[in-house]
Amino acid sequence: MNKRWEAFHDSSDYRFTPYIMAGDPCEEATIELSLALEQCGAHALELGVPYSDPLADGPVIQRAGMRGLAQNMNLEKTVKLVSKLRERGLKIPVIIFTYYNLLLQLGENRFLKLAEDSGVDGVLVPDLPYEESGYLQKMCSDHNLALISLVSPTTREEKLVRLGSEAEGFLYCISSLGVTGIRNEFRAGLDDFLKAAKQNSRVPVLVGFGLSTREQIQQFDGSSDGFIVGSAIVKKIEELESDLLTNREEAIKTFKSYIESLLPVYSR
Amino acid sequence: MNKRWEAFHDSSDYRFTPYIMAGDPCEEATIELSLALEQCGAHALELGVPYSDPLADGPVIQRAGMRGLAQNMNLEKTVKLVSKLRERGLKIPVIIFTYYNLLLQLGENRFLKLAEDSGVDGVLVPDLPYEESGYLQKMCSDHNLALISLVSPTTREEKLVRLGSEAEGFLYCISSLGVTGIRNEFRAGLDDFLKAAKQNSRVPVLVGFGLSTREQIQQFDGSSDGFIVGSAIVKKIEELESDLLTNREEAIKTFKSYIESLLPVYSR
Amino acid sequence: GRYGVFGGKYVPETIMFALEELEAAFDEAIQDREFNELFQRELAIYSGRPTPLTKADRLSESNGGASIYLKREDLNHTGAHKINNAIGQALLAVRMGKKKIIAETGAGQHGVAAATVAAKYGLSCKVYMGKEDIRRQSLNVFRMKLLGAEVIEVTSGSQTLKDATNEAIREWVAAVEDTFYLIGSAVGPYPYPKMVKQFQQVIGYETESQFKEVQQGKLPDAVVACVGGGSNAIGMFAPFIEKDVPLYGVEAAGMGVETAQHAATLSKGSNGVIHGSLTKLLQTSEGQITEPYSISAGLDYPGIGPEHAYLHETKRVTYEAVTDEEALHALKLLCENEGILCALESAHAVAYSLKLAKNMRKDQQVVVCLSGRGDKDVHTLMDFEEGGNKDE
Amino acid sequence: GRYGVFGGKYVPETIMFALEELEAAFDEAIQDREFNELFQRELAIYSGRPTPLTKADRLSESNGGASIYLKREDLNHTGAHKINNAIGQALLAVRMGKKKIIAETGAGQHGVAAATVAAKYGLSCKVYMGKEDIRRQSLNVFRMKLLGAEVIEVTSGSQTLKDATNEAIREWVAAVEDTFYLIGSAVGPYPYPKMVKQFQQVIGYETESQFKEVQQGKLPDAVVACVGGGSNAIGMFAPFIEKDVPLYGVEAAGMGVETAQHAATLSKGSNGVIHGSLTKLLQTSEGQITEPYSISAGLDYPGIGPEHAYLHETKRVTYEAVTDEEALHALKLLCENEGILCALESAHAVAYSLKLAKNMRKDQQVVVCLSGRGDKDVHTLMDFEEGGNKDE
Repeated sequence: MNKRWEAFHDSSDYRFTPYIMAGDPCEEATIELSLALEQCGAHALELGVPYSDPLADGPVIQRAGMRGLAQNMNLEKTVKLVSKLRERGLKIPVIIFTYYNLLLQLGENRFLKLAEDSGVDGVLVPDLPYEESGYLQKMCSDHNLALISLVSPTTREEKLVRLGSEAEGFLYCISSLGVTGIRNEFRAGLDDFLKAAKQNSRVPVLVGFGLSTREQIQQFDGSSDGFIVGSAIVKKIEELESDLLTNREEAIKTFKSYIESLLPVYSR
Repeated sequence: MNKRWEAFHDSSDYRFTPYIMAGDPCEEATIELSLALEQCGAHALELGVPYSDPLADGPVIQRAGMRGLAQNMNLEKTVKLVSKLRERGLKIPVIIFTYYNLLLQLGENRFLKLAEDSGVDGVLVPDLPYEESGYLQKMCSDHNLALISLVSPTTREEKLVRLGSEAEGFLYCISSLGVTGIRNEFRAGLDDFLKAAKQNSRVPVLVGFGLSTREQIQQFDGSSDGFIVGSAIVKKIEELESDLLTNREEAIKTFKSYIESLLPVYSR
Repeated sequence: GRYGVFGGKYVPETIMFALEELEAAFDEAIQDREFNELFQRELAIYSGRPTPLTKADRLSESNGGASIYLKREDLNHTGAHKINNAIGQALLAVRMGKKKIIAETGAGQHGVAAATVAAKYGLSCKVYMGKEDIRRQSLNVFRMKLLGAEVIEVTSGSQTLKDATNEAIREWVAAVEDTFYLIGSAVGPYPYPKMVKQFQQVIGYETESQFKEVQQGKLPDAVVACVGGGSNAIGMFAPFIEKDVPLYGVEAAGMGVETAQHAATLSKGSNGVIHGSLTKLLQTSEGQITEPYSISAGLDYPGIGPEHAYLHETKRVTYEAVTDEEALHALKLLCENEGILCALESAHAVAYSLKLAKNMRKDQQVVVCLSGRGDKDVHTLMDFEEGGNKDE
Repeated sequence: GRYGVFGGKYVPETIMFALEELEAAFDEAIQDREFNELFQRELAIYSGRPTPLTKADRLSESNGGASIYLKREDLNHTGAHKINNAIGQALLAVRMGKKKIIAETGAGQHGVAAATVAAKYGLSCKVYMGKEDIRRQSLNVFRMKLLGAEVIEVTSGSQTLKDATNEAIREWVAAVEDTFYLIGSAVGPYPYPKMVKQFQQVIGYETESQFKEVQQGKLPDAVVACVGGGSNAIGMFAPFIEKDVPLYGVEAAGMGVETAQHAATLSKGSNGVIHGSLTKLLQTSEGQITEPYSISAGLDYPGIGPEHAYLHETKRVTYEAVTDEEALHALKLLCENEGILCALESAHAVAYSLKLAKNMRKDQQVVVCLSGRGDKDVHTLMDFEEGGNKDE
């Protein structure tokens, strides 16, 4: 476990982990958005990799992926982007969010080496469930990377127990069925699920999928150790697209005030 | 056998029997064309009745039928037209050429009575072969009408013998397979067929289907007792349509000279 | 050659010998075990017979009353019962040494069946089709050409099936010496109605034995089939005519039998001659044959097979008429409840069987002949839904 | 869950439990004699099985070499082998108490099959279809709606089959608790490839026994099937894999495997994950899945069933690619010589079997799986003939 994860684990805040898409709308914007997020109090960062077939993602992140693809962003460049983030002073853990096919094509070993060298802290593969992840799990430990596990309200109890006891970095609790995206309501029984996850997890439990307002976020404080916001932030980036390309300073300022409006008051 | 048929039978000419469509292009034209044909030497006249489904006729006579239908010509009116022809002095036998369905709808008995009363001499039903004509045959004799029989090169010999021995008016020999219409060539073996027909017929043998030039007509003199011309004449009437409606005298003149150009020199 | 007063051979003398030759060849062929076995084998390994008898559980339940069984002629090769007859006549043509066939077609279904068997048995094929129908049914025209047939445009009369048939007969008269005329329905001069019945009766005989198998040897309480020319119906009825089974033929009432837009030959027609046969037909009082109308291209024929005229007159079969609207409604119900898109023709039979079943007991059974599949009708259905014209 | 390295369950955690539940229910069902009998009965009385094995006499003769036999999946209800699998999965859904099914579709064939079984078994049905495909296949869209299905327009990605499948999976992830995902080919996460093979192997087993019956107990000298996702091929190959019978899978070479316009996944693809399964697929060096091309809508899939990837790697099956042009030529030959208009997909298998047969002895036999009928392709064929665009 590296220092960045230690700091993440040791924090007593309600941990904020934003998701943004690499290369959306351009590489430099991704760097500045990442730094802005850290300045706004992010405890870790998920960096998505553009993919032609993102079957766990909703329309907002699909569109972000299309923008990233248009920039020729790919897995290798995303990993290398992390070393630039480190050069620019980013201190929080960075998790690469990539579909498995991209990993396979780059080569798992090549990816792991590159990731370790670039200051990546973890990897999250939404279409690589526990049952298929044995090899990658082992290789990640060898390279000081956390393979982030996801659990869902549909995950069976015995599996939840096992995932919790083996989890690295944080345990990603999917708040609702379906793909990523903004939601107005959450399912009944979600609290029980989060409670069970917390009980069984050796790492912080973060809730994600569908959170888009301060009110929604605050409702999970107590039942979880942190939260992930993806689509809401990516949607804001989409709104700011042209400014992020041509008038970046202004855009980053707007972005930061949006992030501040989103976060629970006490987590800043 | 009435007087008109007697004259027809007694003639030593190569007998000319034209076909025209009743009501084409109008009733008065039909009357004047009939009289003109007699003046040109016709020995008998076939008067067609317009029908929606003339399956023994080629395109020329189909079109004439459409024109007749547009004039609301029908079987009953065609028969009554014959009494007008008689009033206007027509002396030659008149044969009503009608599809069987028209007869059925008017009623066979009603038709026969009307035909007899109107000075009709015969009836030809192209879709009523010998095998189906027993009743009509009997009724025709009762009403002094000749039911004209057709024989074809495909008619079996024993049937030819029977048809010839029972024939009334004349025996219609189909020169070629297919529907009515102008032809450039006739089938091989046609002479043998005509010879057989002549040998077996108790009435004059007329050849028809496809004759359109003087040369064609002359070629059958000797092997037959007369000839029928339909499509060629009907086509000429089609050409003269507008004149026949508006400038009839001129049109009839042209028509007569066409007929004269068609006939064998010696038959006039 | 007669069914009561109906039937006969009202054709030009030129083709009389061909009808005699055909009748002799046909009578001889059906006495020949080898020919019959060949025919049955071709039906089985080429067209996929026997077609199943499917119980329409959900449709019956939602309708109430008797259970409805569907005889699945839609599962034949080329999608309808037409192929049974086309195979039979083509085998007969081959047996007679004919190398050329001609056929008439309306919407193109029989044309496709004829072109199909011509390709299979190596015969040349000319299909006569009205200009108007060629325009409306360009897909079927293309299919016939793919199959190697020549499609002859008929510009006479109203340029539809009636005229295409006239033209095919004209061509037959001209080429009768080496040409086999493959008629598509139980119409035309004798022996065609007899022959078509013979080749289609496999529908009825299969149905009888399949029904007896699932119903412990009992016979259906009613048998229903649509009637245009009437080939699927006569084939379906064949084994039941002599038995105590109520039979129903369903004609197309189009916009309603009280309008001029229908094809209800038996309900509204009178005796007359069409295409070589004395039968009932739609005509004016003067005997001009009128153009029928139905949303279903296979039912808008102004005549009907002469045996149906006879079965109607003797009241052995009850003939009813069903409107476009009723047929469309039945088509949708069958689709939604059974997952079967039937031909618009067959939908008329389905519509009437629903009415019939409703007034029967739950332990009774109605068998309907599903004469064909509805893929060919999807354009028509779409246009109808959109309230558009019937032409594309 | 593996075929060598291929297969697996590369899906979000949310649906892992559903795959386990499905596998358990499936394994239990296929051990249950009643379920199997029900499945076989539905295939027989609803879809018309067994489909015949037709000897293509004239085609074989004009081609020379070995005789060609056609397994007639085109005679199934809805016109292709797709219904076998749809019936099987729908019966399983009913057994599992699911009331909703979802399905993906490209040209609409599987969508129609899914909508059909949904109607038949009283299930609600949503079909995911790319916006581009909806535009191109309006007739099939209309048919699905007639059958009571809801057609969901997919506007993501390239708006075709690949994206429709992504979207169906997304919907499944959201509605997994009460929804059965009815996959249309031998692809997707385990147990789908196993399940689809199980429901399609009736093709191969029927073929084996029909062939043995006409050939005195011998096995075919070659068996050929087209491969898109590969369900008809895996079903056809099933009984022969363990026997000494040469097997050939035929992919779509489109404009040629040397161009970018093809769907030859095994010839030109590399290992990767698509729609939940590790297999061969067409992709960039960076792992972006590319859009394949074939004139046949059922073959232009960038992946392939994982068992085919395995059979390819172990060389048990020989996979070859056939171009648009070769397929069209074979389609026409089959039409003209046998009166059978096959699907463009199947035409690829026919094209390769002609090449193969030519180099075999006259006393040898090649069996081809005719996976579907070509009625659906007539528009495409017309446009191709006219040199027009592929879209309308």
